[in-house]
Amino acid sequence: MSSKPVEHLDRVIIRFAGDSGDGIQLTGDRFTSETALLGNDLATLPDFPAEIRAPAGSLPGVSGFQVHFADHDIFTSGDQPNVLVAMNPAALKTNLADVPKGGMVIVNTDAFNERNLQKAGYEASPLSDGSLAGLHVHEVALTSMTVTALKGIEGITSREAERSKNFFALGLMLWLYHRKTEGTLAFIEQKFGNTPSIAEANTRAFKAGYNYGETSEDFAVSYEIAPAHLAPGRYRQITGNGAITCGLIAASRLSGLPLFLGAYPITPASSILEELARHKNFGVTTFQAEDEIAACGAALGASFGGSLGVTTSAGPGVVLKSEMVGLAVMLELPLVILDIQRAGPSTGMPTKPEQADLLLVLFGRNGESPVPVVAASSPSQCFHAAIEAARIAIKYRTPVYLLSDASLANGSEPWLIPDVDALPSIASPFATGPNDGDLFHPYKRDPDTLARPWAVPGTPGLEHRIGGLEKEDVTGGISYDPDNHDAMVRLRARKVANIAADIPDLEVDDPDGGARILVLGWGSTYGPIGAAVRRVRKAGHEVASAHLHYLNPFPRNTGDVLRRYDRVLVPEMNTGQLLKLIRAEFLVDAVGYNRVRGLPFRSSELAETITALVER
Amino acid sequence: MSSKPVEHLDRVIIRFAGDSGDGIQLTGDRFTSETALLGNDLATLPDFPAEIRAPAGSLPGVSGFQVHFADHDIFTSGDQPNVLVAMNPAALKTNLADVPKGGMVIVNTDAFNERNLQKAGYEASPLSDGSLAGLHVHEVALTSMTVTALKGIEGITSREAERSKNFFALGLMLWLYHRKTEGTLAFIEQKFGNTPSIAEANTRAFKAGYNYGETSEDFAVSYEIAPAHLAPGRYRQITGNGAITCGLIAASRLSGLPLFLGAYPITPASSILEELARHKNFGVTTFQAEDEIAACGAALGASFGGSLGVTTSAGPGVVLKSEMVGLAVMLELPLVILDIQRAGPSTGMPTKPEQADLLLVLFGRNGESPVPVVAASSPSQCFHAAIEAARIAIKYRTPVYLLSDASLANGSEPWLIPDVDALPSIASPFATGPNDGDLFHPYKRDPDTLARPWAVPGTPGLEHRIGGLEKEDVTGGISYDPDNHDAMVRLRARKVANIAADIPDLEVDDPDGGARILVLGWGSTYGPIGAAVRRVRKAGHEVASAHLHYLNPFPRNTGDVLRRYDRVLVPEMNTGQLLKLIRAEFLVDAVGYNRVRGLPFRSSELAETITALVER
Amino acid sequence: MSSGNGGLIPLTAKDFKSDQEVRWCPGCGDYAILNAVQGFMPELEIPREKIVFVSGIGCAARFPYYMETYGMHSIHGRAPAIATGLATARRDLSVWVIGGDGDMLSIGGNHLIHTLRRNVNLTILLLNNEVYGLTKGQYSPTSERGKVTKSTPMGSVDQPFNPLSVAIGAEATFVARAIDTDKKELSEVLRAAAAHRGTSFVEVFQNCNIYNDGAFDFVREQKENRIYLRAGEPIVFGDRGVRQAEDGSAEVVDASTPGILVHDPSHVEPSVAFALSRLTFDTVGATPLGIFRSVARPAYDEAVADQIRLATEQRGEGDLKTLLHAGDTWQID
Amino acid sequence: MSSGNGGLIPLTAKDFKSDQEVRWCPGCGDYAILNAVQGFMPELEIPREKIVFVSGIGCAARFPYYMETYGMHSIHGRAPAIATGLATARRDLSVWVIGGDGDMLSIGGNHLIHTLRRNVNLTILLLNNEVYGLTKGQYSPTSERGKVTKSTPMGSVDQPFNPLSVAIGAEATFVARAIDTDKKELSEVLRAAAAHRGTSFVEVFQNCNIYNDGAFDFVREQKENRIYLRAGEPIVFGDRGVRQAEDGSAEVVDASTPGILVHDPSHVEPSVAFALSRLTFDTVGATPLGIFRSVARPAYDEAVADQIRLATEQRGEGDLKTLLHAGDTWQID
Ligand SMILES: Cc1ncc(C[n+]2csc(CCOP(=O)(O)OP(=O)(O)O)c2C)c(N)n1
Ligand SMILES: Cc1ncc(C[n+]2csc(CCOP(=O)(O)OP(=O)(O)O)c2C)c(N)n1
Ligand code: SF4
Ligand code: SF4
Ligand SMILES: [Mg+2]
Ligand SMILES: [Mg+2]
Repeated sequence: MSSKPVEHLDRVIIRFAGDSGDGIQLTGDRFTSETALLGNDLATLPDFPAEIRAPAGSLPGVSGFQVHFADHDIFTSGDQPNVLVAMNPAALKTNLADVPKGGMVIVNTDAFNERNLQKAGYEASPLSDGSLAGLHVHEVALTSMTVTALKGIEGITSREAERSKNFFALGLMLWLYHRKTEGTLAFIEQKFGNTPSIAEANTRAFKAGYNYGETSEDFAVSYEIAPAHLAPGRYRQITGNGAITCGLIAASRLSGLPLFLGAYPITPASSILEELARHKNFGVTTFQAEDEIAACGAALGASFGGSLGVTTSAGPGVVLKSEMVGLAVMLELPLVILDIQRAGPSTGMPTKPEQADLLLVLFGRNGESPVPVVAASSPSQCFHAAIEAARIAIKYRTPVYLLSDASLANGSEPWLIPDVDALPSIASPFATGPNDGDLFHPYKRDPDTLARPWAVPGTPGLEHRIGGLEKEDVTGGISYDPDNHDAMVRLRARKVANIAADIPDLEVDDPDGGARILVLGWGSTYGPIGAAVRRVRKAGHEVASAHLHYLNPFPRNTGDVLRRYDRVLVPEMNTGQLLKLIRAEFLVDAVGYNRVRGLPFRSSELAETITALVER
Repeated sequence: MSSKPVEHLDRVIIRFAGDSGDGIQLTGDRFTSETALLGNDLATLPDFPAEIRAPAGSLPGVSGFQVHFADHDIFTSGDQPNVLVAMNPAALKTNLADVPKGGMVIVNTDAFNERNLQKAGYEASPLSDGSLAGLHVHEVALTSMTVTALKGIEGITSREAERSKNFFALGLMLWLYHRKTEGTLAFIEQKFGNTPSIAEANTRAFKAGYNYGETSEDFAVSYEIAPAHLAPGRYRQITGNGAITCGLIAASRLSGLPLFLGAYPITPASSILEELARHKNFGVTTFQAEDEIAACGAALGASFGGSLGVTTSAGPGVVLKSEMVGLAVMLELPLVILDIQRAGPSTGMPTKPEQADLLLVLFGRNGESPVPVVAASSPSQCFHAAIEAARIAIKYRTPVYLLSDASLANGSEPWLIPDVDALPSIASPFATGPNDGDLFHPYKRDPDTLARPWAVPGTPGLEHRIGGLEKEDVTGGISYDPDNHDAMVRLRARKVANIAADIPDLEVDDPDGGARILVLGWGSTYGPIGAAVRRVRKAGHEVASAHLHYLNPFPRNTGDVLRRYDRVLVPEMNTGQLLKLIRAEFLVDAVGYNRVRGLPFRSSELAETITALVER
Repeated sequence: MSSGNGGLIPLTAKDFKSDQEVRWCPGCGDYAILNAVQGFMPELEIPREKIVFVSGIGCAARFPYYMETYGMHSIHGRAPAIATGLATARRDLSVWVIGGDGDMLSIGGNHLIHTLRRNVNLTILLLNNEVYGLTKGQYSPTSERGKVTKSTPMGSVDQPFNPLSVAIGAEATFVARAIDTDKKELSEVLRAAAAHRGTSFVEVFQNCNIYNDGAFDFVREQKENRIYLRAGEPIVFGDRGVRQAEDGSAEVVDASTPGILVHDPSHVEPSVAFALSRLTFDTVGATPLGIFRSVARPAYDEAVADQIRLATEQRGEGDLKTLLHAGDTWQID
Repeated sequence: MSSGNGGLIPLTAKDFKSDQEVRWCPGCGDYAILNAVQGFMPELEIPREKIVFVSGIGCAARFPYYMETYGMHSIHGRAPAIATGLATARRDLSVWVIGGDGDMLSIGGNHLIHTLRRNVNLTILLLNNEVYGLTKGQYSPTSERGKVTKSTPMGSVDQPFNPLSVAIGAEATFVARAIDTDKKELSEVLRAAAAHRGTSFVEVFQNCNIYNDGAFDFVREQKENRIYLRAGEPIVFGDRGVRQAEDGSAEVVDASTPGILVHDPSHVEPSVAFALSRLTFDTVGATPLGIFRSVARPAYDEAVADQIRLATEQRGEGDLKTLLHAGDTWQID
């Protein structure tokens, strides 16, 4: 394709950064799509500013998108970008520190005017004051070249023309990394087809960027990254929230229960509501409630009526649902509560990921109120996590928390689309008649699952009343009997504990079987831990790793696994919540690796910590 | 006083039981007052029915009141009553199983008619079918003797006359245990003085009961219980909620901060609101809010304005406050949240005690949100616990949870009234000026306490804005900086952890210093554990005990104490919440003794468990 | 547990009595309401299994236990939210929400007003006793100013809500009032409320003889102060009548005064209904009973179902495989 | 951080600008409102340290950061509750609550209506943009029916609240409306709101140019549709006027029609104010601006303070020792 020399790389991390108005997310998305089509493995992480539209050119207004792609399977969106595309001074300023020495920086020189420099807090231009020493800097007049390329398109003002500069940048980057262009051209047509002048503008800018790479002397080489050896099959890119949406709809189909989502918007969970609202033809009902309590209550009401009731939120909203979840514990009805964790406490840093709601979902209710907890580990794994949460909720008639976080929610990766027919079916056995001679006892349990019968309104003869007061065993009548209460507290706990028999054992990755150190993770640290462990092994050390997808109950072999190692390291984006649980439960002197920075771990740092432990 | 033989006893447990309309609580209260005046040590436990007025004569309508008094210091209201006064068949039925063989039962024979027997579910009268074999039964025609005694009082119907029967019973019981009558006569005068006919009726019934004891051949002996050797001083009886009320007002006085209570009624916390509302002349503001969120929010708003903001509730309401408490963590303002625990989960058994909200108050918020937790151990100790919670909240500018429970709230015991002048003063240093040259930084901390300055509106020059978003260290500005967040999460944790240096060490009661077993408790199990340990020691065993009044942070010597013993037993009215914490924190293989019956422990049972451990 | 009947055999009030012993205080107004509701139920001609009572917490909220239908005694204040989910997901059910003034106007006020504006197909019975019964006698958001209760020993200082004004201000489509012991009128109101598509809001004056005895004596006992509203008829009671005053308010005048209002609950514009809601003990010592407002507006559940139907018509019933394969996909072999 | 001035030197709008960079989207209506509020503040003649702005969460709720006063950016929906505690405990302060339609009418609806009935001394500014701005464009409880947003791709199906009707239904004593860009009227409304003892409720039509641009164009841009309410004056606008219709509603008629309403916001009976609140884009394509209702009723904080004063007068200032020794006591030596 290109006449210039080609270098082969095994992996690249690119970060696009610019003003929120610069179309950075779209640029990143398109680059990612073209990359996926080439069969690279990849992972992405968008980084939105907290403000809707912070002042143009300001530091808080910077939007970022990082994509990591490789010729082998990868775990994370990468620690440090090899390439930074900075659309303005503010984007350069906020991202530069992350670029390692020797990295490439592409800057839009047109944006480096006095005003923008000042807004970014630069006294002198970093392009000329030596700030970029040690980096491969490409100065590109992105804006003006775009404007030039668009000359003559009817009905396009020069301001509008400037807006196409992200397509120029995209074209350039696609050229640089040997990606194809057809997909993007089709995309422009589809997305902007309604306004032909804009479509034309973006197409021209895009091509101009691509051609600029080919012709400019500034770019002497281009790069190729071979496809990864991924499992065969059909792939798509998917974000965590997208995968949850698919998983919930799948669970609805697999169980035959209509899906009812009660939600109140909150970052970073809102897109699940928004996405599900687009799938009404799956019989999905989305209810945007007045608050989180009502959202959860409506979902529980729908469950009472025989739906798969689901409610989504993030920390501050999950807290509000707690009393209702407590009711669900008492009612023993299915309910899935999604917590897309973000940095806290309180409002915290709403767009940033964290893993600090684990103890909340386990213990945030009054009384002894056991609830199973499932945690997703990667964007695509969210699909199975959602099905699994629903399966447990339905089978055991219990609320179930599903934990994800802001990095999974918005991050994306290729997903080997599962065969629909191979998905497990979920039995949802509604009670249809009496269960004790002529009588119906709403709390007479299935001896295996300990689940109570789910008799939905509309079923003749099974009329019954349930509520939040303590129930008499079997009959479900109100009971203040001391021994009954003690027994019921234990029964509810046992029902949840027994689920351990119905989930897979904890898998240990210990290739040579000789490791003395185990790294135990949960949730979105899956990627960074995997990458870190790979690094440590590459350096010749043995280390084992295991990842918990079930936080309550733990898989049955958890204690055995932990006790097999001399030392257990628990990396968490909190101050040690899983750590506390396993210390209490298994009395293992595990240690934590805790960074609460509102960012995924850097696997390099984590690798150092592991190495230090291994070498000790 | 009496001409009959007198037996000396060291302790007695009496349970009064009857219909909710029978005035049982009043009878119990009066008996207790007379007993307190004689200098016995005592402890009481009322047991209200869950319904306001269940149908007269029904089992759910039974109201009970147990009083334990002795010639020595005692810990609990007692396991099993030596004497049961049963005003009707339902009262007999629900309480009989608790009376040990050889116990005394006094029944109101007039109430044992067909209808009442049926309501209580008796097929035959228990008075005649041998059900009471092995007990000392006194059949007393309480109602008819009362009616007879009241003949001739003008304006009293026979129904009204019947209502005085509780005073007859009271008189009889006071005679039986050699109590005085003057106090009660004065009480009747004061309470019913407005309706002279009622006062007259109650007085006559009371005297008739007393005289009946003296004259009736059925009562051959009466009993004397010598005064206990209590610390000298002036005493009063006090319930836990009464003591909290006094403690909060005291804290307000000691700190000079006006008390602002935001509350929403809920059993068993309501009486704190009701009691504080009667003390407006202490400058107390009580705000009955629309819900618990508003109650907590208003208290926090008042704290922002320089009040001592307090909010009270029980489990279901405490859960609702969680998000607001999270905000208080971020704002670093004083706030006291009272959780009068009751049996859960969900609505549970609202009138019954439990200790199952410990993990809720520690972890029930999103993100890393550390909050100190203080727990009261006996009704009178609630006074100091309340002052202590307020002291910590004010000094460290933090929300503090204070845990009590339904048994402490309503239970009462004699209280050695503290000398007001000897109470600690609480400094409440409002910021008055800039703290960095001309500048004021709302998050620049006191280097010792790590508390931030508390600058209340109205202070010129210190205008500032605070909120729930993550703050920049020192300045308090909004910050999304990753390292700042990590640092702030740790700072907030350290601030709370450091309080350990400002609370007393955990005291161990190990009289001979040779125990191998430690019993570690918290909250209202103080009494039952104390009684059980005494029993075990009486039987010749050595056992140590310690009681935690601070659950976060733990006293500094906690780990040392725990590690000193071979075995640690943690009795809790939950499934092992403190147990989990100490296992996680100190990696001690402690074991739990867990009864979740909605009732205080029986110290006899607990003693057996301890003995089994000691003898192993 | 008796069995359902599939709607074949006519039901009687007795069929709606559950086996639970009723546990309100003797003399409580709730008994009369329970009685009226159980008496009315057979008229619905809906089988018991299709009827659900949802409540929060409070004395009134114990109601579901006593009804031989499906029922949920949920948590304080949240019944309207739970019922919204149930009624939206299950349009074949007859869903009733029942609770006290604390439950629905204090902690649950927000769910109530949102339910009303959404117009979910529910019937809400607010048993107003102007006090917190279950927690033993604190003042409530409907207690009159100056009310001395356990929590307000010197009298309450806040203005109470007028439940009907709140409902009308919140876009309610059906608003009515009845008295616990007035079985005939209460039954009529229940009839109309049940027939109304959307959220029906019914305030029932309920005497709590333990903590707030006599709160409604001015109309409960003094029947001459009852202003019965009858569609199409002039609003008169005894020798008095209600007229639209010049300022838009409703006023009580001599029945012979010209211009007496003719009642029209179906009037879409809510201002008259609002004006009528202001006639209370405080303002005129009398108060209207019956249906203040009953207007047609699409019910939420209906509209939601319509969108699902429309989406399915337009795009075909969702296919899971297609969903999973949406967007750019690529094959790796 | 500039220092307070103790109220000695006259303040200017600039004195109320904090050092925080304002971070709304360019073109957002919130800028104009901030500007008007900062411009009005000096008129209060209250030193900055005595002024507090309390908000929840949302774009509008960032307001306190930009005011050089005391301020709290609290949690979603709860600002009225927090402000109630503050204003009750500190009667010397001027407390302002500010937030969006989602914040105050969705999650915070209950606190809002209870605050209004209590009549705590607060000024509440509801910046209504009929959408959730901060969470990027979902519909809100004030969005019109059929609204297509991120969360309602087929259009919303629920009836919106009319904020003023909700407020009047909830016993509000001061109710007004203004437009973000109409600085003069907004300032006048602020003036009256600040002067009112009790809770003042002000709805401000605020354009969200990102997610709901043009929502109020019918009065914001088409000025002829503004019905300015002026106490004591007939309610006319251009050649149209507002008349009390026979059914108690307000109707728009030719200005020359007899019986045009003369505006009286101090009228205690709320029915006219309610009828006026029903004039909106939906009903008449025009809408009233200014003060709908402003009536005197004791403020909650005042009444609370009175009880404390009275209790102290009657029983003397509380003595801790006496308190602890209350009831039966006995001596053990
Ligand atoms: C979250 C929560 N807060 C408080 C309570 C305590 N509570 C139960 S019922 C009730 C109010 C009862 O009043 P109302 O709703 O008027 O019903 P009534 O008893 O008068 O019929 C309260 C405050 C509770 N159960 N849950
Ligand atoms: C408990 C909780 N739930 C949800 C959110 C997310 N959230 C923040 S602001 C907002 C609504 C914003 O809309 P509005 O109040 O109208 O303010 P605007 O941004 O339009 O000014 C929501 C849903 C939150 N911060 N906290
Ligand atoms: S307390 Fe009042 S409302 Fe409750 S059951 Fe008794 S009389 Fe009825
Ligand atoms: S999203 Fe809308 S309301 Fe929010 S700042 Fe932007 S324009 Fe203003
Ligand atoms: Mg009530
Ligand atoms: Mg808004």
